[in-house]
Amino acid sequence: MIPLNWLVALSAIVFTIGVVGVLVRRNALVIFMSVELMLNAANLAFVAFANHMKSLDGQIFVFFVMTVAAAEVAIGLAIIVHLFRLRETVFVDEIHLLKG
Amino acid sequence: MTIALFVGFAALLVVTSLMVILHRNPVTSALFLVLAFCSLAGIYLLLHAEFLGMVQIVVYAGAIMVLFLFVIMYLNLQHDVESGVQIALRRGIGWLAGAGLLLAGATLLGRGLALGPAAEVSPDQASGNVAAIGKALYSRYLFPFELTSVLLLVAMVGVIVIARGRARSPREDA
Amino acid sequence: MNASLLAWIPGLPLAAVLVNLLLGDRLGKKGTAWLACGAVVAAFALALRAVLQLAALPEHERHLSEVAWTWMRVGTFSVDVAFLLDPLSAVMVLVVTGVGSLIHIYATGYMSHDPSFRRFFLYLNLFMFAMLTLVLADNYLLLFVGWEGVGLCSYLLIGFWYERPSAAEAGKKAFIVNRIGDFGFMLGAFMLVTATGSLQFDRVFSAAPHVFTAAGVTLATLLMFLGATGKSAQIPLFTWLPDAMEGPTPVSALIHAATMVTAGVYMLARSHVLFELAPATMQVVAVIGAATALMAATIGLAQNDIKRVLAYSTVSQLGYMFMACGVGAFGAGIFHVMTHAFFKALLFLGAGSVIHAMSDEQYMRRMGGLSSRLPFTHGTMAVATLAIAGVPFLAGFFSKDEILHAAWASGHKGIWLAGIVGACLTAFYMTRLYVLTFRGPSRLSHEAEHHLHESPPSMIVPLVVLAVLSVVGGYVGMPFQQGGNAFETWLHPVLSAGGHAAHHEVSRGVEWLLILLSVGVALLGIVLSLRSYLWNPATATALQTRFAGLHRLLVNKYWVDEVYDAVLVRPFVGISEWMWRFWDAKVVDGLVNGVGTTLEGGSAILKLFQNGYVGTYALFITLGVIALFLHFLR
Amino acid sequence: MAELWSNPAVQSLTWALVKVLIILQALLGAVSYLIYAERKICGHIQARTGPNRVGPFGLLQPIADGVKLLFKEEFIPAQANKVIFHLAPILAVAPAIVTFSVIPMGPPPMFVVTDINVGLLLFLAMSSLGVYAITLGGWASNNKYALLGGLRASAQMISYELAMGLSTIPVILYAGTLSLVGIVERQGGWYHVVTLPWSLPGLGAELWLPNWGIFHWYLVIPFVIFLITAFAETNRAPFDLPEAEGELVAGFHTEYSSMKWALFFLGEYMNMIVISSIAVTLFFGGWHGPGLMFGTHGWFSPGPPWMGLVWYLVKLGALMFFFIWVRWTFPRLRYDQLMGFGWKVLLPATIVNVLIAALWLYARGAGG
Repeated sequence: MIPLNWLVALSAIVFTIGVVGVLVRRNALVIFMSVELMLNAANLAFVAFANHMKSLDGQIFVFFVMTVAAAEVAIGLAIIVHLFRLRETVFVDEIHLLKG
Repeated sequence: MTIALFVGFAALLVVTSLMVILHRNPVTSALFLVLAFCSLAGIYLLLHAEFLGMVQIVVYAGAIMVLFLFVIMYLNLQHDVESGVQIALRRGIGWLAGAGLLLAGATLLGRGLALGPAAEVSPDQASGNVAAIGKALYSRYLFPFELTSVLLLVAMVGVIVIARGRARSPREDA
Repeated sequence: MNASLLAWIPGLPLAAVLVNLLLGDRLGKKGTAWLACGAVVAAFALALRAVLQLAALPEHERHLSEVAWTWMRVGTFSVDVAFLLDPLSAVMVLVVTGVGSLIHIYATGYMSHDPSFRRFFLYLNLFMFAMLTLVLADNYLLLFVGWEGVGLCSYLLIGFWYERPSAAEAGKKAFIVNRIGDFGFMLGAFMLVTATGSLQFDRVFSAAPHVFTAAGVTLATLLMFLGATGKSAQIPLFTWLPDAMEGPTPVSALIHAATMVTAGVYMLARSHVLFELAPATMQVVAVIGAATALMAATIGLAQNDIKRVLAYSTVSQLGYMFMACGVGAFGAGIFHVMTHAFFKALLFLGAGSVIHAMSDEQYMRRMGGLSSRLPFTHGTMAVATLAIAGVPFLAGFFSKDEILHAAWASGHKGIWLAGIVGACLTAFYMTRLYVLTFRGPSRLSHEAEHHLHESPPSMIVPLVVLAVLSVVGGYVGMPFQQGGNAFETWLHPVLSAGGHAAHHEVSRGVEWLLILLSVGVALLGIVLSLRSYLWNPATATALQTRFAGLHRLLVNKYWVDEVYDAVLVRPFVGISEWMWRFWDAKVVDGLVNGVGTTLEGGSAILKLFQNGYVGTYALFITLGVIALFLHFLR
Repeated sequence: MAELWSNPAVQSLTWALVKVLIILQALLGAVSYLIYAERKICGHIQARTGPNRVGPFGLLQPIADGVKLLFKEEFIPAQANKVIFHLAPILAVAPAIVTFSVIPMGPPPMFVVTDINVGLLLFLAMSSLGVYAITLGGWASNNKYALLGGLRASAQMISYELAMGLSTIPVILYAGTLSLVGIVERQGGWYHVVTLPWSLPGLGAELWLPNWGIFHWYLVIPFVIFLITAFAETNRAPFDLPEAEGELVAGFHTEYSSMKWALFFLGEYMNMIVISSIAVTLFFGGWHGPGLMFGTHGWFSPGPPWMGLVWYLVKLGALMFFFIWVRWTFPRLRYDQLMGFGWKVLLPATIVNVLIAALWLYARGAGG
């Protein structure tokens, strides 16, 4: 039996790594991957708690998260490809379209 | 045995995750991410979530990451150039923020996270949880489950529309 | 018994307005004329039918009402769009649609050369709709809708020739002065709602004696009377009416003689239950009416613009009506409204005919000797002059006599005196108008002489009809009838509702005396006028030089406009100027600009964070999460 | 030492290791001779003899090939991504070997390495990982033909994976489990196909068949689709677009040589073995022998456990032969035809089939 604290801590570490990845990298694709890492960290926490509570709800949630992630990745990558066609770059610090 | 395996997978997960964000080459990052997902699948197996473990590999490693690789190759990305004062500053801030987040999380976890005792009741977990998950999905979670199909449809349409770009009128072609 | 179709009476003119708007110029002049006149004539027919239905009912059941729909419902308070036909509104609706039809027909001739023919009839029909809504309304709110509607139409029609600055100014003046009165009326209506919880006439009147204090009802009625002074051009709000002569003559006839200005009188008669609860207000009404009658009559003596004389005469006659209401003789007031509608419309239309013939010349000093050239106009105008002067057996005689009798009978001898003097003056200035226009030597310019022509049949026919009405219209209210005169009897179910209408019996002898006196006074005024202007024109000039100061006073209308300008308008403009330059420009704008500047400054700082880079945003999200964690750790 | 041995965990671990070693060796041998078989069959299809110089009937040819490959010069393109270039061939082999851990080659526990409750999912997961080898190999070579081959491969394999996964679902519905051992066990016994209208003398009128998947009518189309997608997943003709010689030189492994090239080859043939094993497991009753039964009289083949291994190998061999046969008889598809076929024909067909199977099983379950 794996202690719950370990699992949650592992989840937190992986999540933080994802956050740092979003913050320090400038390649949109890598940032996107870091987001996936964060999602998976959350999934890990879900599964850990599901196991801990002997309930399937957590696993179901992970299932939904995976579905959403799949949809999100498809759309996100399409956007990145489109962006690359327009701007010839995937570096987020060369793109500041969010500025009003 | 379980603990040992867990520690091994956990170490692999942390190291590969770190490599994802540290490596300059996006392809390598993606491959490390695949590895991270696989080790995560291993942890899922240890947690008696066999179905999720396999789906993790099929969906994340087999589909999502292939898509990533596909895009990276399509855009023909090479090593990221990461130099200059501004980027260094950003990295510094980013790592600091990450450290702060981890520290705060650790304090939160260490201080007062009431995890409580494990529940006594055990749903049918021994005989593999595929059937149990299926039953839950098609009964209690039927509506969200059906909604995900709509979501996927929308995503599909969205991707096609975005990736196609502006539709050309016949006159432009002529 | 089938429905009386009350809603269609105002509805038909409105429909005509809509059709006119939708079809636009496609109708052509002829189509527009047919549409407009047809709608009003049909409304008259409907009104006639409804009134006949009403008359067929027993005396105390003469009360037709129709609810079109519920307009609004707020808690227990609700207002319906509902129409009411009782003897009082029957008189009004017949006068409005009848005289209105004639004037519409007249206007097709009068306005035939105007480029904005269609717009004119659009406004005219809109006016008919508003006025009919006003008189048929079942509650004060709907009445107010009509009230405002006629005000709006009055504005539109006075300023009909908006290219003329004077017309635009007059339109604005009418609107603003009316608004002041309307404000009073609204406050009065608010008081009614607050006290009685309803605006429906029946409920207000039945509740009023029980819920109102003496002071409360006095204040409410005074406020409503303020509204009436605005609409019916009484002191202090009469100044707009003479200026309103800038509008086309049919408008003057319709709005400023026959219908709209009588709205105040109608409202008073409608609310007589309330006014009878407030004797103080009645005093005020009587005094103001008498004062207006006298004042306007004196101004009328010295005016040289044919329409202006008529305008002041209208103000004066309206004063008589209020005088009647003030002494409690609401029936006499309404009677005068009716007769006045006939002869004053006739006078205006006749004047319009003259003006038309003279190629838009309104100045009486440039007329004279037109009797032979404009025979029909002359004849009808003569009848009208005699009628308004109070010559026996014409319409004006009966109604005016009724009012004077009521004033005497109620014991207001001062009021009666003012009335009798006013009657003399009326006879004098009307005769003056007649003489200057139709008698004596011709003072026409060569140009005008050349173009002089009698008006077309479409204008003459209404004149003749109105002339007949001016002669016979008074007989419904002939005195000495068995059991009171017919008109009073007809109105009795409505006006007796309050219960204690003031009726002081006067002996036959005194009554005869009063009649003889008023006849004598009228004849005196006519003779004096004839002497001064026809038989010995030098007298007039002599009088002018002799009483130069008085003459100046009268020509300048007691400088009322100037006084208003100095006392009210200038200070108001001054305050507004200060409000603009200091309060608005400095304080309000300063506040707004200050907010803007502050925001701009703040934004300039915040803008640094909104640099458009995803990474920055992600960093701030992370910092937010850390802050959240720290909050939980606290 | 004995104490350690008495620990059941150590026991099972040891057994597993032994099995793994045996399977690894067997697989390597099998692949070698599969290549030999391919060359032989190819030769005979093309009316020639194939390799026949090294050893009797050329039986030693695989060994000679292996030695040759080991000693060939290893060439790495200058601009290649070295790490990934080395990694790709390993990735080609590893998933196939992993899948073997769950394939029942005979009755458990002897002939099964491990039986997990999501065995079929593991197979699908591993086959989805197979994409990486080709894609990465193609990309890391820094060669446009290789890259094109890699991109084609990833698109092709993702597309056909869907149809493959969906085509196994009727079997899962039929078996009610994801465990491969469970699926095979479900296929034991007899299956009442039809009652003949006439009675055979002394046998009765009832025709029974072994309870294999393929003998159930609603599993026939899934089997056909599975087979087609199997060709695509293993990049075999007629779906060998990623390495189409005519257009892309050799596709993703253009730049590979020596042992790395051999590893790709090894991976391809191992994948063939794996996918054929899965087909045997899902549709052909795994270790169960064939049989036929009329009424109560019939011929069947229970046999000892090792007979199960034999039956399994026989079925596997037949499928392998089929693979090779197809390769040398069918022309290659055009790329758009390939994608169109996958998305517009196979995918809808499998979905409809899932529906049909589910309804049929539901109706039968409700009836009985």
